[in-house]
Amino acid sequence: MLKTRLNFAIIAVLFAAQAALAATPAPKADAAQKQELSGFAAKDMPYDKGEAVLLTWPSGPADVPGASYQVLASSGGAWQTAAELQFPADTKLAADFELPFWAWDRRAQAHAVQVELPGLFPDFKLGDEYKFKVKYVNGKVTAESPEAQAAPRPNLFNLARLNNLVLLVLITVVFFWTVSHAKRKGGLFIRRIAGLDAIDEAIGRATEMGRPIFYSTGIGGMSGVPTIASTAILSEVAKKVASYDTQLKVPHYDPIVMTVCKEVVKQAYTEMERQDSYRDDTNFFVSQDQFSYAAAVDGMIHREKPAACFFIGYFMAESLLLAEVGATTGAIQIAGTDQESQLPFFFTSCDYTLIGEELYAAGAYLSKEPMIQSTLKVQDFGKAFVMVSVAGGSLLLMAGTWFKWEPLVTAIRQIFKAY
Amino acid sequence: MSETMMIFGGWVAAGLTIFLFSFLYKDNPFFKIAEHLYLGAGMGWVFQTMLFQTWIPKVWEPLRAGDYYVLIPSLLGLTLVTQFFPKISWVSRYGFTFIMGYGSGLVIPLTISTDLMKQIGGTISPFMVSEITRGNATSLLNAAIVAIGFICVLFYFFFSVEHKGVIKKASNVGIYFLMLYFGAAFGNTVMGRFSLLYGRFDDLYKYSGERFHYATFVILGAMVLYFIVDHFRTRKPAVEEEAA
Amino acid sequence: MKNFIEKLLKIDRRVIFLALTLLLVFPIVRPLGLPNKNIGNEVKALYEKIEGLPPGSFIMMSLDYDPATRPELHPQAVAVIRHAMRKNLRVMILTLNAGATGLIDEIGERMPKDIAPGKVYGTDYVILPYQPNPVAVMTQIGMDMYKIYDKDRDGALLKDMPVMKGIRNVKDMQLGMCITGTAMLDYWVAYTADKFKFPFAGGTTAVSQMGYAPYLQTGQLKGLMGGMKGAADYETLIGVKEKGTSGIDALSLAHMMVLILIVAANIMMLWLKYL
Amino acid sequence: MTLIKKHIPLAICFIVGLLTLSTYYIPTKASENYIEVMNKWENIMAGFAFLLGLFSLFFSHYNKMKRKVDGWGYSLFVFVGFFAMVIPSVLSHGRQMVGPDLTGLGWGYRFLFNALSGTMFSVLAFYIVSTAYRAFRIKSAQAGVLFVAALIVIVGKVPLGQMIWETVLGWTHVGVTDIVQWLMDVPVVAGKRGILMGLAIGGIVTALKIVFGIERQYMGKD
Repeated sequence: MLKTRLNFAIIAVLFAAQAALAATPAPKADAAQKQELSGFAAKDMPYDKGEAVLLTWPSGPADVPGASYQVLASSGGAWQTAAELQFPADTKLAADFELPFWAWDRRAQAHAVQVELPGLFPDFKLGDEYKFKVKYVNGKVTAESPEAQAAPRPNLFNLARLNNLVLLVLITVVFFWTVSHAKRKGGLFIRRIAGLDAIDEAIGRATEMGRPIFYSTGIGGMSGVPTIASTAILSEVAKKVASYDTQLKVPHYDPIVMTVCKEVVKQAYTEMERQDSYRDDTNFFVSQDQFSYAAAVDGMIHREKPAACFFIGYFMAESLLLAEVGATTGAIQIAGTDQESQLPFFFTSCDYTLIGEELYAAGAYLSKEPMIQSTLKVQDFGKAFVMVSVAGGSLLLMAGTWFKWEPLVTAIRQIFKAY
Repeated sequence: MSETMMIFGGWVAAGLTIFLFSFLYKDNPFFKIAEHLYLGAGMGWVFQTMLFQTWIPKVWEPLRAGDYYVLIPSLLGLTLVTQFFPKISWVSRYGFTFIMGYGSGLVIPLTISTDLMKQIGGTISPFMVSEITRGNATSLLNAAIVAIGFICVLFYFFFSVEHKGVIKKASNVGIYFLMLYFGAAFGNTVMGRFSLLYGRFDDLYKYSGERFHYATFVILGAMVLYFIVDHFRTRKPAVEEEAA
Repeated sequence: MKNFIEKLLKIDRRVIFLALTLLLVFPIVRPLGLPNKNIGNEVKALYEKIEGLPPGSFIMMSLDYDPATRPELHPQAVAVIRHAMRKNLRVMILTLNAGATGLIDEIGERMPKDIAPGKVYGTDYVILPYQPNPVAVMTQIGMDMYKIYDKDRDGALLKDMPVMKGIRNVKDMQLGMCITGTAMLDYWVAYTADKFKFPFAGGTTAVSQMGYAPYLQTGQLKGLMGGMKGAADYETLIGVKEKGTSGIDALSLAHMMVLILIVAANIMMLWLKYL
Repeated sequence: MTLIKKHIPLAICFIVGLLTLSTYYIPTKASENYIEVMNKWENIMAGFAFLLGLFSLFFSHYNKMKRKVDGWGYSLFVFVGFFAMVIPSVLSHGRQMVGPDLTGLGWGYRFLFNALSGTMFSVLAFYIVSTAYRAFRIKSAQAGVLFVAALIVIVGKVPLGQMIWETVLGWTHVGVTDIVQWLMDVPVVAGKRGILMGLAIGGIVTALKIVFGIERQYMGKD
């Protein structure tokens, strides 16, 4: 729990920092000046590392096509400018800044120009003060603003990314809640997966036919979630097999997975009180070579014509080879993997396929493994959040545009945007 | 590079390609040799790339120039190797923690923005319409299909409630969207795999020419001969092994 | 009849392999020259994006594929580089996949020969060495790329090259591209394109093309080439027919074969079941 | 000893993770300097991580040869392949071309690695065809939908398919490429996006677990 608190403390500090830094481009007119261009202001560019200055001045009727502005900067010596600092008078407005409403006022009727100082002054040093002014040119009409001074400084929080941070905090809170709950007795609720019923049916059929059952955990190592889920399902299958007294064969790719599976199957037989019929050669090693493994398992399936094949775990290209042979020998096939690229093949040649997270869910349902359970719960929370956001967001957005509620539309669009 | 080496190369390339293809008939020693060569050559290639494009310019040369800072990441990197020696394998944790902590810290906010925020934003933004006209009716309909399909797929992968009533219906719709995606992916996969095969056949065709002294045909013939001999040598009466 | 169909359904797969071999070899020996007409929207979008860049614009190309996916991806890379050179853009080629360095050398070798004769290495294009740890490179290239890429492939100082004038990070570049058969494109989108608001496009194998549909819809990807068809489309657009286009004949025949086999097998199944 | 073996590494992971995470939200110069140093370090460290794969391949094949397990002779070819790349590379200093001439490394890449690596995965094309024939069964409405989508893509992506569609279904005035495009623009977006959400949140949770030291599989056994 200490870690939770520490995390909150850090986030709290971040929030405190950003509150102090929220920025608005506020042009402050200097009444003492006589020049035509009034309201020119320079200040530190918010949400950056401290190398840029933000210049603002009101936009107005003088911003006609053909007119242009030129921004000049000085570190005390000669005035400097650059190509991107000369621009048509109707461009570079506050509305052009890609910043959200909580960090920037895009509706301000003002020009806003961000000046990157290291580009202009090679000897730029953090903390130095710089002078700025802007010139207006329209044919023969020219005007100049008073000088304004500003020193760029580093900012502690990028307020524009607040939406991201809020979501992160939310996910973190839900995460710690689920972890602490998953470890309690009984764990979290996860619905039964329809695919698990298909397992009963397949084993029942194998018993009737008196043929063996093949179960492959794929080519993943023991650290992979699909393999962990697969061993949980293997345990369930082994229990059924033990009680029906059918034959189970588990060919292996990885020796470590094999050791774990031996324990799992033995445990299942013990639980069903059928230790006498447990055989140590149920799990056997085939080859640690992707295609040789597939070829050897193919050969076995072809010879022994099992009643049911299970391909559950981490599979790559060998999925094609395995599922095809089972289908031609007429076995009931149940597959499950989180490898998207292999799912189409399993789906077309197997009777039931556990798709991606469904495999995790089946594993979590059977094993009550707190780590898989908690991940699954956070994912569910995230999905609920996304569903509500999409449904609500699209309706509000449509209503907002339809009835021309500009602020609502802007707010919704900017909340679901990354900056 | 002399012409002889080119021709020899053609023979090697054609031979290895055919060895790997021979797996289609049956698992055999030639396939296994080529496969193991592939593992080794792949590692060898990466190793020499690392050596000449990373280790020498990024570690060796700076060290010689007196920049000893590169020692820190190099030593941390080298700790990873202690994993292979059980007694001191804990040292590798120091390297791993840096890699894992850094990778995890980087990925979290980026996933939130790229895969959560932007995807929600992308789903809802087409709904910004002020009127339904003939022009935007189709795009609006498509946007609605995307949004509804998206929500239904999420229902399919929602495990915290029993699938009954409306939720069951929604998740049933969701699975059809998944099927359309998998179907399209399947179609594209077919195209991808054929492209690769075409590439290999194209090469084999090149090596079957006179310039390479008909390498493809000769090796192909030799392989067929091998399989015939092998068939009679190891003839088993009862079980016919399934071609893998 | 039923017996026959059952046997036909369980036919030795080696017979099918042989049929496919013959079918694919045929168009290689005798090209059919089928026209590649309908061009994908995503390829067109990429083409127009590059077409619209003013001369001197800077394109970063991350070529992250190895020989395993060469027939699909190499023609894509060649076609885009050819186009960019023709439009007088500057191109920087890098890779985050160690297997790709040989293929990039091949491009480097072909550059003066037939891709872009008259273009000068170091002035119009540059090739960077392989770098490990993709996410570190992607993050750094958004801030100050010379901290990781201090030298080019041959050990020359990168910063001093004319091609790199005015380039410090991705903010100074006009387009980024990643051509890959792995998840590298996803990484580029998240770690560089989205984070630093860098216009990005991609080239992928056909296998993973569909998976990028969401990124295309949101505009996180400005364009996408998928597989050999994508390469052929791009070659058609720039009017240079190469390896991508020549494969389309073989693809056509093989596709039809797959289709006929699926339909025939399922009809036979139905026959067995109901007749 | 547990302090050095366990607590300090976990603390490093936590601190590095949190600092790296915060650089996304904190734009100061210090945060930028930190991430730049980390990028440089990780860049070099990851190069050494490659040694893990190399050594584990070497060890497993060396052990096979030492214990003379079934097929140990093939393991020899792993080393043959490795040195066939590395020795010429050392001789030519990692260059594939010297002037217009191919070096030994270039030769090895072009004729050895290229052929092997290209063929390994092209073999799958054969299996796709035989799976299509022997195992692709339209048993349910769902499989039917999958098949229809696959069929449209297979037909629509190649000129021959487009021609056949024109001839057979030309009267509908619906081009097959338009349907392929629609598939990719609409239902595929919905389907893939749904899968993406689970993956994304799963990824975030795993990363959080690593930062907070809950997931420590990468540390190996105590």
